[in-house]
Amino acid sequence: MKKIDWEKMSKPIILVGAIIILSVLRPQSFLTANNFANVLWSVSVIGIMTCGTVFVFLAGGIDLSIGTLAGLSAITVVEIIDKMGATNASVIIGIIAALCVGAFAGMVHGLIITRFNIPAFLVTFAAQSVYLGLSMVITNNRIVSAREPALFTSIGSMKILGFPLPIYLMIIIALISWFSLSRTTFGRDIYAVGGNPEASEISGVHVSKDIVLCYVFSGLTAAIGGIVLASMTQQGMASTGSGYETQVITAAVIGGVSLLGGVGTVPGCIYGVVIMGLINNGLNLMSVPSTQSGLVQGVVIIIAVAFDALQHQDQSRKKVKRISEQIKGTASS
Amino acid sequence: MSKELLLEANHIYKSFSGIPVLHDVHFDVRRGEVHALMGENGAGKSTLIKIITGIYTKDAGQISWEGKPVEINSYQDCLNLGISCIYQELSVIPPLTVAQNVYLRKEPLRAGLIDYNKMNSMTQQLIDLYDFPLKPTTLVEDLGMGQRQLVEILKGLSNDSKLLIMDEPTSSLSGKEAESLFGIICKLRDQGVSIIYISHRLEEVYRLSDRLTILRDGKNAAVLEKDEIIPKMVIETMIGKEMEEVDDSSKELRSDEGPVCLEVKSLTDSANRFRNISFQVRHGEILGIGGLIGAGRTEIVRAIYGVDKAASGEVLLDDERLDPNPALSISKGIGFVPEDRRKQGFIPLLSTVKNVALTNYDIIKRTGMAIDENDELELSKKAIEAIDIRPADPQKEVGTMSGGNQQKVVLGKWLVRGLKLLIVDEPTAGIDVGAKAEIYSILDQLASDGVAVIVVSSDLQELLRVSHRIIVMRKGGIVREFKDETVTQAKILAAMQGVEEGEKR
Amino acid sequence: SGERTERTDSTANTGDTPTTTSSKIKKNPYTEDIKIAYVAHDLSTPNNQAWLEGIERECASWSNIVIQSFNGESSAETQTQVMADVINQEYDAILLQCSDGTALAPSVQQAEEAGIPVITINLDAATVHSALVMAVDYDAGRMAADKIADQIGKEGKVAIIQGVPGLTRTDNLERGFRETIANYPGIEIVDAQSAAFEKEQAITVMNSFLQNYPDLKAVFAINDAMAEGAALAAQSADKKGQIVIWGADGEKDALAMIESGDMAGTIYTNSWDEGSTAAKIALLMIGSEYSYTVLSETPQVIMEPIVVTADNVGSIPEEDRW
Amino acid sequence: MKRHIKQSTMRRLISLAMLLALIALFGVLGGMSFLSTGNFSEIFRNASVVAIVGVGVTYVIITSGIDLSTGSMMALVAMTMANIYAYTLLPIWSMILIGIAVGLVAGLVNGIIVAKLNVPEFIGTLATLGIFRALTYLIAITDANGVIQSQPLTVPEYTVLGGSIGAVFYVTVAMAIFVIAGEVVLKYTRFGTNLYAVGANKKSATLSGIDVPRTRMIAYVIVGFCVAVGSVFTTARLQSTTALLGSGFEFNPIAAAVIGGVSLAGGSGDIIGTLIGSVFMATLENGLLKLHMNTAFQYIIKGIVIVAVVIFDSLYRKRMDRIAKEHGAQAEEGVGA
Ligand SMILES: Nc1ncnc2c1ncn2[C@@H]1O[C@H](COP(=O)(O)OP(=O)(O)OP(=O)(O)O)[C@@H](O)[C@H]1O
Ligand SMILES: Nc1ncnc2c1ncn2[C@@H]1O[C@H](COP(=O)(O)OP(=O)(O)OP(=O)(O)O)[C@@H](O)[C@H]1O
Ligand SMILES: [Mg+2]
Ligand SMILES: [Mg+2]
Repeated sequence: MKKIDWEKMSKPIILVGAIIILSVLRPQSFLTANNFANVLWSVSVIGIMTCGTVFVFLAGGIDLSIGTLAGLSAITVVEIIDKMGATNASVIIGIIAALCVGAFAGMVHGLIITRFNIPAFLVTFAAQSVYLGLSMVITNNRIVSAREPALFTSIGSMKILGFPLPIYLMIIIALISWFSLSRTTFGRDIYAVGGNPEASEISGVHVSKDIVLCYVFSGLTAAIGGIVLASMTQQGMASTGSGYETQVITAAVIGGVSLLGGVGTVPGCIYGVVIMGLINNGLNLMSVPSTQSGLVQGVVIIIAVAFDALQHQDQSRKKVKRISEQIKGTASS
Repeated sequence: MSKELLLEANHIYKSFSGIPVLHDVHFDVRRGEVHALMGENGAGKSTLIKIITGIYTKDAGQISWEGKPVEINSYQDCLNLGISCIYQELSVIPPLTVAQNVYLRKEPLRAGLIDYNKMNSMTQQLIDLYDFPLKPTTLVEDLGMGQRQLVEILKGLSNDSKLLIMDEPTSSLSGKEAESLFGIICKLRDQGVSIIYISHRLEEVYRLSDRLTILRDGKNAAVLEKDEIIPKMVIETMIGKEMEEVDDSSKELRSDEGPVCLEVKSLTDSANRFRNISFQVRHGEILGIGGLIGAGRTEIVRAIYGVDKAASGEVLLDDERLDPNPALSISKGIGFVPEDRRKQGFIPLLSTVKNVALTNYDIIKRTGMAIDENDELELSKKAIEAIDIRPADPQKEVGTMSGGNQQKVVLGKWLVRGLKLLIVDEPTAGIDVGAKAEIYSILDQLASDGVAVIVVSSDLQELLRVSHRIIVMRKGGIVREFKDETVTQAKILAAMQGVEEGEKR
Repeated sequence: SGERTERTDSTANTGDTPTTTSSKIKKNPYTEDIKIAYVAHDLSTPNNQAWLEGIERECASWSNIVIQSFNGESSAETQTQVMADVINQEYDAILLQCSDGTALAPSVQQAEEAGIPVITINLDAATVHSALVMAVDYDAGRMAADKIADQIGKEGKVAIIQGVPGLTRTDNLERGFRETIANYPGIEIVDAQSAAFEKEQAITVMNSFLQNYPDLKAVFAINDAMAEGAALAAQSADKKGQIVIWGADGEKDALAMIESGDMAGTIYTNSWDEGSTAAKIALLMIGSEYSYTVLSETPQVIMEPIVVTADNVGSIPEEDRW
Repeated sequence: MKRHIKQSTMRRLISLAMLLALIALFGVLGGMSFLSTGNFSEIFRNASVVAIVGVGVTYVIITSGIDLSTGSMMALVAMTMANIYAYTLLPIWSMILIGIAVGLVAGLVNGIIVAKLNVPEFIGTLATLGIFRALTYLIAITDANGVIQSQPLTVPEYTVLGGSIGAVFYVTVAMAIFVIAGEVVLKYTRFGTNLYAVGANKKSATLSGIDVPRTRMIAYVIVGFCVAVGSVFTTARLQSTTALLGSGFEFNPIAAAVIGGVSLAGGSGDIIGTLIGSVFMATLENGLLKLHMNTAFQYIIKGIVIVAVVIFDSLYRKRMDRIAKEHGAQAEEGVGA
């Protein structure tokens, strides 16, 4: 008989538990396909960005710039559509330009961090300010709208099989991240770098190069997130994307990613993202006053994470007890 | 000698994630004795010590101190009773100074504030007393492994305890410091202090111990009084098989033969830790590098492998000039086992599979971009088999393995690929006799397969046992080369201390 | 627990006030070099920017006038620090949109005492100062409520999308709305959730409204960005035009959405006008003799809000859409 | 100790030199409006609350933790005091004491969540950021319609704390006291040494007999105390409080500490560094206000200056390290054998 690995089960248990609780509390509105689509849709941008930024976390870094970088990318694409006219060609050029902005910014972060050995926190914190400023300059603090063409607006809202496109984008990016992290040498190197950079270097890992690539990927997904955001809201403005960095870190940490590096998985991140979506959805469906949502959110997060942490301790403790009792049993007999 | 029991541990059980590590272990210590605790890597010695010192909680069993049952829940409880411990994995704090480390939690205070002058001078006194090459105000992060171990020893000694536990205190020490430690141990014993001594260096154990407990697979295997200690029997009880005795007081060295593999030409360090170093290693040859702590051996091999950049000089591999960096070195067939395995050797959170795979991705099968996980697993099984890593579970996180087995993982990952040159720095620090013998025969085997091997070691016996040729370093330069002659430990020691060259301290 | 009455509340001469009360120096604002500070609540929002543009337009013809804008980053603490700096630099007038009328009061008073006239925009500071130019929030809420009631036939479920709770201006809007809706017994306010002024969050909030209240009749969003978000959500749930969605501010995207039938209405204020009005008053104050000391209360200039629906949206000319 | 004092003083001097360079730059660009006494006292005043809270935050960061809840905690403390002020007749000093007690309790809550429940610091304090803010809303003073009101705190005995003696504001005096006391505790008490040990390596700290959870908890409680004091001075300056007080504040002390050389990985840094970081940020922000440029450019320049300064710092430090190592190696030779 195969034994159940309780340590691995704690996350699914919390997830299923949350779904059951919400279904009981709000049977009509929660348990519908439409609502699930909404939950996933509302966290899809966070999900996309988390799946990219998790590379940075795993390598032991942090990226605070993704929020305003997403904003800058959103503005890039809508500005190009605005200036070049609402044609499909300008959408494609805009998207490519936005992706370049994201990747280039990520590369700059990575190079500064590794070349000069500067804390990632500071570099990306400063970059956050730079991108906000750039966005303000480009837009002159105005909203740039892009309500056309359909090719652009459908990115954020087109439905396939009842689910909006951003959900599929999130899934695709999650699969790419999952594959590269768990099955390629690059991914393995990232875990090693985050777990022990010095030993990795000695083991022949190109630590600096890998770290730069992580930031590039993070910047790239920030840009994708920004494009999706722009399409969802059919506009871009300087404050687009602000605050996303905190949500992304929260989702990742709920999903078991350690900010010290080396620990975490993509499925974990998706779990974190979904849990955040469920909490918000639950708060909305139960009409919790907005002033009190922080309280509920905070308490639920602490309980979920602490349960996860204690689960690990508890399980090993219980197992130990069981086995030592067995041992004692055999010893006395 | 008084037979009064100071510490008694009975029926101790402990398991980690379901795997029993200690099983009904009994252990006691008398007042004023040196009690050696022996056993293979992973036998459970360190675990027993951590239970006694309150770091781990036992699953079952009792501990009594001076005849009374006690519950020890933290190291602080233990200090309060009068027990202190020198841990195998060292408990030094890198960003603090030597003095701060030694007096951590017992800093001398003046008007409630730490009196640094007093603390430093107290530390200096201790250092002078034991003649250790340390300064109170150096940051521990600037020290090499050997010096860190000395700091850990000072930290334990400064407690004035009734029972002092030493878990492999000499694993990174060279002869001189180890000797002065032995002096201290004898002095303490004479003062009535009890000592639990754990070491894989057998001659130390035979020399020092009044009594000896052997653990095997987490169970008591034997308790021997001083007059019952017979080396051959001890080893057999420990590892459960026979070992041939080797006489290693002297050795006949080889003369040069075979083509040159590595040539180092006037290598000089940017921070002046070594200067103008030139030597050669031939295919099929094992070159030993000896020297005192801080002689600069580690720095040289790091520079050859390419972890650090040398300021000037050349490194040639098979007559090809290298501008070494680790990735390049690996691809050229160089392997490297670093001195500080915890920090530099492996990724603690990853399993044996992934640690072994890290340096071997070039030889693991792929489908498209995806790593073939079966091939990866096979490779790690090969490594486990090649060097007998225990437990033989390829998925176990290396960070939770016993010290000796961690070292085997670090070495094992090089044994599964073809090498031209293997550099090992303190290869057997913390490794049990059985495994040591295995490692020596692995090195011999590599050499006879034509691999060039460089062994840096502070253990003279080891140096004599494995080397075909020996160079001795002192203060960043090569002072002596032994080849084609009969050397003894005494000769090497003399060279290390600079006596032979007529150099006076 | 009784209100504390014994304690004399006095804003006078405390922490922030320097001991010297400089007498007002009269300048000719159209000939002498003057500099005017615009301290915004959050410059990255469209109406703060529109105010700035209005101010700049008003002064554009005079090269002697320098306009400097400062971003309050939505924080009363930051605005207080900026105010201290602006006062130190002896600006000639300050145009201020308070993040918080009470918290900025000491700074406003300090500026006035230093002879710098302060013209607040949209939210009063809790101390007497030169002038307040405002769009009536409370009344705007009332107007929206009446119009929505009309449009849904005076009965049905209504929900509110709130801004960041605790910001006085938007709370006033909500208060006006709720008080008026209370007059219609057939209308029930079923829910109120914050989307923090963000369009994208409003989509999520609106989705959950649609999920929870399938028979929802109308949504009142406290600003246009959120109303636009709600409209997008309704659109993608195939309920375009079926739910009466209202916003407030009157920015150009919202007007366009009213034209396209996505939104039902908004309360329009001409923010450019509001900015230039404030600038006009500032120039007036700089050139005038009298100081705040003669005032018993702050003079107010009220920008009349215009209720915009599909019927009259065409009457707002392109050049007045900010 | 000599070498290391020298090395660390050298680093200190570098950061100070950069601060002075920044001041000189702004002095040239901004002229007397920047270089006046009044402006400097203003800069210090703006840096003060950040530095006061920074003392606690630095402790927490040294233990390799982080505290993201300081902004909300500040609001909670202020709103508690506002309630006492509005609904009771308790004297001002007891109102402040209760505020401080609330800060201590809030800090303790963080400590328990992080050190006892083993919730990662980042997520634990992010959760309490939401919780403290929600509690603030809960106790916020509202009008009859339930609309949240900002609450004046205008009694002179209280608002005097927002004032100054001469050019030095009281809050700056408080900052000086906190920084000095904080540095002394860090460098000259066992608790301070324990903080470094915990941050450098929790396992080694445990093996050295340090009660790691307790040390971490105390660090968080100290943050609570610092925040409460910061809250008093902030509200005394604003002469009121709102439910939104301190939104976004939490990043300021962290950024100041990191700019001042405190490593987020734990085990290094000190209070003087955080002080320099706070003053640096305040100077930068203040100076940028005087350059008469578009707000957008201020953001860009702010970011670029921060990166430029840390790059310079890093390059210079590398050089100094190498020089020190060379000297060190030569000095060691005498001890070697
Ligand atoms: N924290 C831990 N988690 C899981 N397993 C552990 C842990 N610590 C030790 N073990 C396991 O317990 C066993 C005994 O380890 P221990 O460190 O006591 O051995 P040891 O006798 O000290 O060996 P060595 O001579 O190599 O130091 C090993 O198999 C090891 O893998
Ligand atoms: N990380 C480090 N930072 C600064 N100095 C170091 C460092 N590691 C070693 N040193 C110094 O460099 C010198 C040479 O050390 P090295 O480790 O090469 O000597 P070794 O002969 O290998 O001795 P051992 O390894 O036994 O300590 C010593 O003086 C040591 O203090
Ligand atoms: Mg051990
Ligand atoms: Mg060495």
